[in-house]
Amino acid sequence: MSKSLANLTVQQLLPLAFVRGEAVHKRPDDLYIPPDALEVMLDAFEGPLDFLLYLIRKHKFDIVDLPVNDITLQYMEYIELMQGLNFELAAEYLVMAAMLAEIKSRLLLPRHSQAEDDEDDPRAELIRRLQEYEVYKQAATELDSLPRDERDYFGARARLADNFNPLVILPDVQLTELVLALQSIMRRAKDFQHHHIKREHLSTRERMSRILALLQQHHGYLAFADCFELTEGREGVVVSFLAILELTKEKLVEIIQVEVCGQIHVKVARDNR
Amino acid sequence: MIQKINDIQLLQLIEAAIFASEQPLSIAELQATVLQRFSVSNGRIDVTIRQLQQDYSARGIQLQQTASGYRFQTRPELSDDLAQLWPERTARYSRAVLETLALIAYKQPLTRGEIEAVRGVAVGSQIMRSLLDRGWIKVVGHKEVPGRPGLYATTALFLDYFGLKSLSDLPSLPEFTELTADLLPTVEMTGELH
Amino acid sequence: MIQKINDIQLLQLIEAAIFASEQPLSIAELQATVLQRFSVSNGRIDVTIRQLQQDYSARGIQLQQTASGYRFQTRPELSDDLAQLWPERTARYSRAVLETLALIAYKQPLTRGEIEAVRGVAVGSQIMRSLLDRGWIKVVGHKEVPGRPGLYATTALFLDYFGLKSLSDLPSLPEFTELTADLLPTVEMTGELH
Repeated sequence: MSKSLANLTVQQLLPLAFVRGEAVHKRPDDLYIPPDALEVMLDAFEGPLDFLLYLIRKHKFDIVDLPVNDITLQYMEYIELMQGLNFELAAEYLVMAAMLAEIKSRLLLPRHSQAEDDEDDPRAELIRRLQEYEVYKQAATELDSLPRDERDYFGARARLADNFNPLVILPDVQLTELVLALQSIMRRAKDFQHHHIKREHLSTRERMSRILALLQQHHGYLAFADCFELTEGREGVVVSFLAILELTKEKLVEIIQVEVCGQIHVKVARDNR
Repeated sequence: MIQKINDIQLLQLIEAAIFASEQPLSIAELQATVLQRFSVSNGRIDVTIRQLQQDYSARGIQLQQTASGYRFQTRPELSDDLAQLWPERTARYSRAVLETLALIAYKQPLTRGEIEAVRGVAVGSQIMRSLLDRGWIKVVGHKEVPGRPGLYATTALFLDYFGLKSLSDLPSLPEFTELTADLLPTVEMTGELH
Repeated sequence: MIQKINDIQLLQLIEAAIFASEQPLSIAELQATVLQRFSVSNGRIDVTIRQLQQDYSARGIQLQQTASGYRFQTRPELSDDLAQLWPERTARYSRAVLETLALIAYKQPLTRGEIEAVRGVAVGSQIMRSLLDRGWIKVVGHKEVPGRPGLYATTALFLDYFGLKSLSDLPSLPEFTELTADLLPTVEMTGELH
């Protein structure tokens, strides 16, 4: 399991945190919450909106009518209680208290003119926020209850068979890369004093390889005539002949004739140095 | 080059591929990998997958379709007993994580500031970090406001994990539609409430 | 506390546990984890596992017994096709490999020592190895000098890969085309190198 998962998960809830969930609603309807429970309770809230929602639900206030007076009084009461406990109040809770006080003060102001009818109820924004928060709080609960990997089911995997070999994709090479590589060698080779450039038919080099491979197939010994493929015509015969000469010159093969006018053989060169 | 494959071989190959793959496999992925040297129509793969689903319908594991493809997973009824295989593993998430995730899932794309505005509380960096690390959310862009905050959205991995084929499979938010409708009369009612 | 479990449930639970576990599961581990709240004899587990082995005998995966327990694994015949799921791309060839290949192509047959003489640097065994493994070069003989070094040449596979009918189809080097259209340059070794 990844480290990040550990960050995401929470410890089992402490028994005191019964204020979350249904336990909260079963409590007597009086306002009093024991101070030691309050601290645990605050931990259980996801912020002042959550806390406010709790107060509203607890007292069965209609959120649409939002009795700001009652709620403000109660909210302030808790805040004082928390301060009395040296509870470090999050700024958000104090902002909420200030907002409630502000709404209350605006509601207390007498209304003068018809024009003010169009003005938003100061409670409207708070109600909107509370309702929106409650929607997503509920959505989070539903998300949590969805059947989920690693809790409600587990991935079913099978190993690969013992004879499994990974597919290795070998690098692609373009013909132009070969030419460029050779060009770069040639440029460098010019700098070598003891090399000189010579021209040669490439087909001769290829035929040299072919004759050597043919000799290898025949244990290094082949009749001279068998080195030629007559179907290739005159040009092919010439290329083969040049290749044999070049192989001889490079001391890679020997040409043997045991008796005059006898059979000529081509043989892979041995210790001729 | 293109070869034929009979129905039994096709079923075995698709079955083995889904079991061997770490991630769910889509039909397109099957075509591009294990089936690439065979000529198999998508319709024939569909039939094969339905056959597999039927073969496993009464077994301890099932073939499920998720957002990114098909995967085998254990029967939900067995989860309590199977959890004994990993006594140290916990699959609980904090409310802060779940609320943040729910907001991103339903309101995406949105910024951390927008999440905080709804929740009425700061969203810790470690919450965003761990959701990002888990691969459940990602930054899909930046909002053109000062600071250019990242816009978060959920990933296919999130859908896979919660067994959803798409975001539309998320439970609907019934109260939300009521809410916007209710708000107007509420605002209009203010006169009587004074 | 100890509960009964029927044969179907037992089979499903053992099946799901082996599939879900990262490691092979032994009968003792099954007893200690998923079966801990049930009263099941080892003999009954044995029977269940034999049943599972039979159930999977003709499928794309099989139930195998390993030293540390039971696990499901893919059918060996499917390995080649499954390999397509995780292709491993190797790094591009280095300049040294390309130069070596170019020299063998244009100057074959030649020895490693001759390649080194032209390139002016040592040619590592792994360079020759990678070209031999790729099937692009082969040893066509041995040069009769001390140590009898192998003579390298390109293969038919090399020609196929580059779409050439014969080596004479290799492009001529632009800077030497003015010398002759059809002839290609060759670097000849000095006497000391032979």
